[in-house]
Parts: sequence; C-alpha cells; structure tokens
Amino acid sequence: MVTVEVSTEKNGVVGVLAGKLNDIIEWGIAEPARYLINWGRIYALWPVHVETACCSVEFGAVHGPRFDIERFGILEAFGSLRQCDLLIVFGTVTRKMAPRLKMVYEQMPEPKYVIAMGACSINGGLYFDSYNVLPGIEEIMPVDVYVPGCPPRPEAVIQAIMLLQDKIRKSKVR
Amino acid sequence: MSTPTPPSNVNVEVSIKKEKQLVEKMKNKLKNKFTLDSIKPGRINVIVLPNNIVEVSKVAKSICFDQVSSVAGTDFPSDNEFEVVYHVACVSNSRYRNIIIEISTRIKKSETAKPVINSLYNVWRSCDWHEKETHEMLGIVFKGNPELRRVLLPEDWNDIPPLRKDYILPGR
Amino acid sequence: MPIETFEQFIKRILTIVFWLLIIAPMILAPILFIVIESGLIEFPINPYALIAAPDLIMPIQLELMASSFFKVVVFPGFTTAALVATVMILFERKFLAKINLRVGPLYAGKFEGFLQPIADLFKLISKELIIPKKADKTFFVAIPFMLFAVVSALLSVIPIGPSTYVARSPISLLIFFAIMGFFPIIVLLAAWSSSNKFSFIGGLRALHQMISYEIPLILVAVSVVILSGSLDLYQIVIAQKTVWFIIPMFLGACIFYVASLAELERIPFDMPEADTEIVAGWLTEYSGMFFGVIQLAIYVKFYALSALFTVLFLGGWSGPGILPPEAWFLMKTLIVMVFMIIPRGFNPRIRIDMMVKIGWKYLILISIINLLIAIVAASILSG
Amino acid sequence: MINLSVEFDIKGKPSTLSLSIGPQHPGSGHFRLIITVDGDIITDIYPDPGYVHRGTEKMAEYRDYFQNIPHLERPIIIDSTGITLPFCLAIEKLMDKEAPPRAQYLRIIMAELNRIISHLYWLGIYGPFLGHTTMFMWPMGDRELFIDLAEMIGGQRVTFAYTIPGGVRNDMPENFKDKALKIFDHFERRLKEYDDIFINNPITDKRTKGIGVVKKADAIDIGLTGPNLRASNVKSDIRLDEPYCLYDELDIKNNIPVLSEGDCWARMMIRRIELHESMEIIKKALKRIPDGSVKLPFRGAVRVPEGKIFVRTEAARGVMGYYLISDGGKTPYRVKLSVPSFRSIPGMPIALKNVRIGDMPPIYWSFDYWPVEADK
Repeated sequence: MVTVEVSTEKNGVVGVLAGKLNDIIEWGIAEPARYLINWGRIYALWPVHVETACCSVEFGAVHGPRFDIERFGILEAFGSLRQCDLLIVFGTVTRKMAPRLKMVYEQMPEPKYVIAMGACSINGGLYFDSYNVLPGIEEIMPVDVYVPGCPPRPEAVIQAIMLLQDKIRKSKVR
Repeated sequence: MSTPTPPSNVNVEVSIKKEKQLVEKMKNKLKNKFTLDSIKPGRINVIVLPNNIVEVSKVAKSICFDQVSSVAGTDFPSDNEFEVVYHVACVSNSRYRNIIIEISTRIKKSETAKPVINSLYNVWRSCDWHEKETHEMLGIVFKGNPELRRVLLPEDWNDIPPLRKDYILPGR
Repeated sequence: MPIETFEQFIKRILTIVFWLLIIAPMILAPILFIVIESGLIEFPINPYALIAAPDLIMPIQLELMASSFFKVVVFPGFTTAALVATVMILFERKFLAKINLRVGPLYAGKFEGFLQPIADLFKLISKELIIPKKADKTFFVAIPFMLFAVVSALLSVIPIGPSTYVARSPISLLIFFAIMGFFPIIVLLAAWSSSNKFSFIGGLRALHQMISYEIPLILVAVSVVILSGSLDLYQIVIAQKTVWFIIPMFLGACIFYVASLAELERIPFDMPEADTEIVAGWLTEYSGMFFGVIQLAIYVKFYALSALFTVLFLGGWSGPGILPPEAWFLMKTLIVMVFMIIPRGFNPRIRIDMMVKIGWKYLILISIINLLIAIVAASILSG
Repeated sequence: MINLSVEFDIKGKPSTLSLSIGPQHPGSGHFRLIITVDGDIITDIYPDPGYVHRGTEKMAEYRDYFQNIPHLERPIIIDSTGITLPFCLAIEKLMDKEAPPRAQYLRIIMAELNRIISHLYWLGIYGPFLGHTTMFMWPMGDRELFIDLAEMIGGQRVTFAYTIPGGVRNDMPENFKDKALKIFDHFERRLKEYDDIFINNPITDKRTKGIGVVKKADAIDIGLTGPNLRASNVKSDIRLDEPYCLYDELDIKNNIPVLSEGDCWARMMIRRIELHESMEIIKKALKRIPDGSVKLPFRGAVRVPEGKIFVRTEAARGVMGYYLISDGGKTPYRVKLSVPSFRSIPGMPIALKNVRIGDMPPIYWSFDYWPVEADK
C-alpha cells in the first residue's frame, strides 16, 4: 500500500542515510499497513456465486449451521462478482464452461484468489478421460489452494480457507 | 417381479397377461407393420421399420402410452446400423402404468449422408429434448423436430458425435 | 521484520508510539521555542501556558465542538451515524446468524468477531476500483459521493438532544423529506450510468418503490404535524412531553415502519437488490470502495429514518434524567433499527407488483384513516 | 486446444430486453436461461443446458460394472442412491439374480434417506430464491442430521456408492434404528417450525400460489416426472406402479402425495409432504427389516450376459431410467441414462411464460432441476 522509493544508489553519507530512512519507513509504516490491509482481506473473503459442478453441494453444506463458514467472514452466495474476491471452482470445468469461468475471473477486481475444490478441478479427477472436461483449471487461471476430494468434506474446505488466509497473511500488498 | 424367490413360469404367464392384450390391440390396428421382439413383465419390445415408426407410435399413443421416458440411440458398427429406441410409458391410465413399450428401429449407416429418421415430435412432445440429445450425441437427424439444436456439447465442437463407437476418448 | 501475528502488530505499534514520543520532544520542542520566541506568529494563548494549565484548553475544545464543522462531521453528524451504522452492520450479521442457528462472524477480532466491519472496510479500501468501459464515467464515479453528501444532509436536520443538533429550522420535517427526494434520482442515475441490464432493472424497481412509498411516509408525517402543530422536528419532540405519539397513532407508526422498510430496500422489500433475480440490482457494477461508500450511505440512511421514527413517535430524546438525552435518543434509535432488522430473519421477499399494490392501494388508504385519527386525537389532546 | 474466445451472443428483439440468467448468476445453477422480457413480463425463454456435460454415458462404456457405480453417482451426488440403484437392478435382472431381502430393505432405507437429503437441499435453495435466508440455513443444518444417518450406513457424506450389484456394500450398525427414530422425532418438530416460518408464511403463499402453472395435460405431454408430475394431479410413482426392492411389501399407497394445482406452491408442498412421508416409509422399513446377509458373493469383475434392459426407479426428482445394453463383456456396451432433471427442462418455457422477472427464480427452482444430472 505504502511504498516510498528512496534511491539508495548514491554512495557516501547520503546513500546510507537514504537507505536507513527507507528501512525506517518500511519498518514503521509499510509493514504495519501491510499487516492491517492483509488482516482485512483475510476476514472479508466474499466468494463469487459460480457453480461449475457437483462440489457446490458441499459448499452449500459449508455455509450451513454446522460448519458455518461465516465465522471466517465469508458471506453466503453473494450478489455481484464486482464485489467479490474469492473464486471457488466447484469441481469439473467443462469445455463449455471454461471460457465463461475465465470471463468471470477476469471480471473480478484485484486482488482475487482462487480455490480449486475437488479432484476434477485439480486434474480432471474421475473424468480424466472425458472428451469434454478440462484436465484441471490451472491452464485457464492461477490457483491459490487446491482441495482434493471427490467431493471434499466441508472440513477440508474450511482448511483450504485457513490455508488461503495464511497465504494472504504472508503476502505482499500491491 | 420383485418377489424374493425366482418367479416360476406360471407366474410369468399371469403377469404378462395385460401386455399380451396390448400387443393384440396393436396387432389389430397395425396388421404386420411391426414385429414383436419380446414380452417381459412390464416391457413390450417391438421392432419397426423406420418408415412405419410414426404410424406405430400413433397407435401406441391412442392406447394411452403418452409419455416418452427416454430415447436411446446406439451405434452398432458390426451391423453398420444405428438403433433408436423410444421407451414410452403410460402415465394417465393407472392400469397400464407398470408397462413400458419399447419401440425400436434400426437405421442403416452410410458413408456420405447423415442417418435420417422421422421425428415423433408430433406424436409425443415429450420426446423433443431426448431427440435433440440423440441428434447431438450420435448425429442422427430427426426429420420433423422443430429445433434440432446443440444442447449439451460446447459451441465449438467439431469432432464426430461422441457416442459413436468410432469416437475414441482422448484420455484413453 | 515481517509482522505475522496480532501480538506482533500491537507490539510494533506500541514501539512506534514510544519512539515518536521520544523523538517528538527532541525535534519539536526547539522548533516551537524558536517560533514562539521569534514572535512570527501571534498566538491567542501562550502555548507554554497550555502545557502548564490544561484547564485553559477546555474553552477551545468547547468552541470547537460548537462549530458547525464539528457538528456536521462528528457529533450529531456523519461520524456518529456511521459508527451506529457500523455497529448495526455487525449486529445484523450476528443477529441473523443467531436466527439461522449459526455463530456468525467469529474470528475477526478476538472477541465474537466484533472487528468484522473494520475488516470489511480495510478490504474494500484496498480493492481495485473497476469502472466499466461503457459506463458513463462522470456519473458512475460521482454517485457514491452524491449519496454520501445527501445522506449527511439528511442527518443535519435531526435533533438528537435539546441542544445537540446541526441545524434547526421551522420546517425541518419538510426539509428532511425534500432531501429524501434525491434518493430515487441518484439511484436511477447510478443504474443508468452503469450501463448494465440488471443495474437498470434494479434502478427502475428502486424508483417505483421509493416513489410509491414516500407518499404514505409523508402522509403519516403530516398526521404527526397535525398532532404537534409544528413542522419543526424540535417542536415535535417538545410536543411529546406528555404522551409519545406512538400511543395515539399506533397505526401511523406501523405504516411508517413498513414504508421505511420499503424506502430502505430491506427484506421483504429488497427487490432493487434482489440477488437471485437481478444479481445485485443497481449496485451490480460498483466495486471496491465505491461499493463500500454506497453501503455505508445506505446504512446511514437506515439510521436517519430510524432517528426520524424516534423523533416522530418515540418522543425523541425525552427520558428519565439518569442518562443524558443524547443517550436516550441513540438508544431508542438503536431499538427501532433492531426492529427493522428482525423481518429479514423470517420473511421472503415480495414481488414488485405486490409491492406497488400494497403501496398505492392499502398504505395510502390506511394513512388517510390515520390522518383522521390524528385530527380526532389532536382535538382531544388540545382539550 | 480449448477455444477460450467463444462469443456469447444472445438474441434479442427490438423493444424487448434479453437477459442471460446464468451460468454466473445468483439465481441459476450451472445452467443458463436466456429470457426476453417486455417490461417486467417474460415473453420468451430459451434454456441453454450443457455446462456440466461430462460425457458420462460414453465413459461408462470404458469402465467395468463395479467401477461404474461411483462413476454413475457423480451426476447427482445429493441423491446418489437414487441414481445407482436402477443401474444395480438392471445388472441383477440381466444376470437373473435377486439381492437378499435385507439388502432390499437397506436399499429402501438408503433411497428414502437420500430423498430426504435431496429434498432438504432443494428446500434450502428454494428459500433464498424467494429471498428467505433463514430457510437456507435451517434445512442445511437439519440435512446434516440425515447425512449423519446415511454416513452411519454408507460411510461417506454424500457419495456412498452404497448399492452394488447383488446387494449393498455393508450392513447397518446396530444403533442405527434408535438414532434414526430419535432424529425423525426431532425433525418432525422442525418441520412444523419450517411451516411456521416459511411454508405457511403469507408472503410465500402469495408468491408461489397460482404462478408457474403446468396443467395436467401439459405435464404429461411434455414429460415431467416425479414430484413435478404429482403436483399436477397425476398419481404416478414407480414405487407404487412398478414396485422394486420390496416396496410392495410396505404398503406405501398413502405415503405418496398428489396435489392438483400444478403451480409453484404445489411443487413446493409435494416435496414438503414427501419429507414427512419418506420418514414414515423408513420407519415401516425399519420395523419389517429381516435378518440375513446383505450381498450376494460377487468377486472381481462382473460379466453380465448379453441382453438389453430398461429399468426405472423413483429417485428424488422423478423417474430414473437406465437403458443397459450388454454384449457379454466386462464393460457395458451402452448405458443410457434417462434422468428426471433432463425431462423437466421443457417444463420451464411453459411455466415461465408471461410471469414477472421476480417469479423466475422460484419457478425455475420449483422444478428441482439439477443441471449436473441433466447434462450427464
């Protein structure tokens, strides 16, 4: 968020001082700001409502009272994708769905995260030899967390969310 | 049919009484436009020529078979033929609800032309989407179906229809 | 050194504050000395005296608090309303979760997820702002700020305490409704400038809804005016010294409640934002902080209408003297807001034609009956 | 290889507005409806399925009969017994074998449990489609109880692969009956709360009654099945008409609801009543279940004699039919699924004609259309 570019190429006292100043700003402003922004992102992951296959059943269960993913700040099926930042790919992506899914991904605002849920979205899973199924979604979008299972249990989905939170916590802020 | 002991011959004779009556009814109306393949409890399998299928199905509809359960197309490369089976159930008449009449027909394959068969859309509206699917999956053209469009395959599919036996799965 | 846990973050902040406290006197004190001694700037009070005698600061603070800027921006103005709205957002989520037999936000903030709205805020601030290619950019960008401004104006006429108000006018009720008339236009502009089909349908729905429900709202307010004999919200509160108007005009209060639910686009009247029908209605194309500002403005409007309900029917700030009047006012407003949230737990959404029918056919009729009741009650109350 | 630049043109006429509902839309599943609206009234509906077409029928020809069971239940994992049971019945009939009676009863119990799980999921989505968030959470929560029950028998949350040719995979645990009856008692009370909060809510009544009507003649003509057909006043249920799995011993004549309205409300109420009736059927089955083995001793790959057979059962969404052709080999020659969801697609243009946009989600979902199943 806050980046101050102070040239450190100069030699001598000026260069050293500028480098120190940079370090202090990094230590005192940039780093707490990064933590704060990331903390906000961690607990406000709003998922896009795009269902690609049958794993959405288990994602419905994750929203339910027993697993209640809203504890992590994840809203249930949210309206417009313009306000979302988490794309969970629920299983099989077919050749008809792939362009649409890519379009959905492109329409989301940065920063956006992708969870590939289910074996089918990882490498085709049970449908490895099908004529209409993509062998995994990484060829159309970058993936942050993979959740294996067919379908994954809700606990696995929650673990994936926690892994994603860990990843965001350590990531740089753009 | 669901008794735990295997049914004896006498039981079978009794349980297919209704089915035999139905076949008699159809025979009276259609003479020899269809051949009876088999009668099992609840299943009547008739084989018709592609030209007679509309006529046979109209008669079947007139004796209360009013809903198409499925339209199954199968590729038989060994016979160089396609088989299309209409599974027609009876819904409105509770007497015949346990019976399904299977109207099956065979179309010859040819190298040049697409296989064509008369659509039964005008007899049973319920076969509309099943015919669309069969058209898409096997390339059989149903003449008379109002909208034979692509339903399941992607828009840019330009391979041969996937359920034909000479289509080999890319993953295999 | 990267910060990874909350404890580390607090430690870092404390360290920064510590160093600032050490460094600041070392740098600032000499500068201050030079500035004061050189006499370049005239101070009304000697800054040294301020440090020595803190009670001298009080008049300055009071003067600041009496300034209209402070009133508009901080106390009874926008910041207070935004704070109440933030609390309500959190409360709504927790409350709905409890109705749904869930826990609701839990991990943002160590205790029961009480920092959830703050987390949402930080996220929305750092989110990319997307302006669609075909959108009317000027209006698209201006809408959040327009809503913000209108909502702040709405707050200015509501008296929170006997001496705590931004502006007092003999026709403040009228002003309130005049400002509220901006909302349909802004919503329609937002919908149109997004150039999205779903936005447009949502905007038209919002227009229908707001226009048809403003009439019963105003008719009920008119009956309150008949009872109190004044268009001034301050006078209306004073007139409720003996009896709160909710008692003679329970019917009116009910209409006001229903109509403000519709005005606020809350379930069962949330057709303009019905997500399963038209994605997010007129909010569809708004992303990032635009969305955040609009949401905040909507919730502040929620607060403003609840505050108006408190003023019109619940006797404003009046209450036993154990608490300051402002506290009574905020408490009543919060209770009204809770009552407005409750229907969301157990009601489906109604359809647009049903909504229009209810608005034009029944609510207006009942509010005219309520007007008659008000006339009768006014004659009884005045003796 | 995969073309990512397909153009999504939607046809439109002047003075009307075309809306693409799906595949990314909160009110659609993996499915697209292109609707043309004139003002607020829908004038034209163009269903566009196929977003989850995975080639199940083709791939079934490459897998042997046992491998096909987990494979074939994927199209509808919320009703997995419903879709695998007819396949197993078809294999058994072609081999001329019968599963032991205890296995038959276990299949009934599992099928009905799955019906409840599926209907609860349906109810859970129906709530938010009408804007009722609580009605999403409550059925989702209570569904977990039935998933627990199914997990006790099947060992998995949703994909049990429980029925196999010649019986079922394993017996039920001893404490199943007590736990089941306890949960049923609890759920009966919950159902009353559902009634209070949603089903009998005056707004739900107003929104669902009289819209999306499919008349009896239409319903038969276009081929609706299952609850959708029973909501249009046709008492057609395979459990009754052509009893399989010893359903005929249970006397379920009174457990099959029929309503005559044919509208959105009737389709909702049918499923609401079936939730109750399925529990009654399970109770009856639990009372009568005999002792004995639960599967025939099959080992290794099954070889099914040559033949053709069409088997149908009543799954949660309606008639689940399998047309199985075997050529005597290890793998089936042709498996044709006749799934109920696919048959409810033509119902949508009829029910959605001349309704308002706001009624589109509840009518669409009242058919309990499950796109994955329809696309196969």
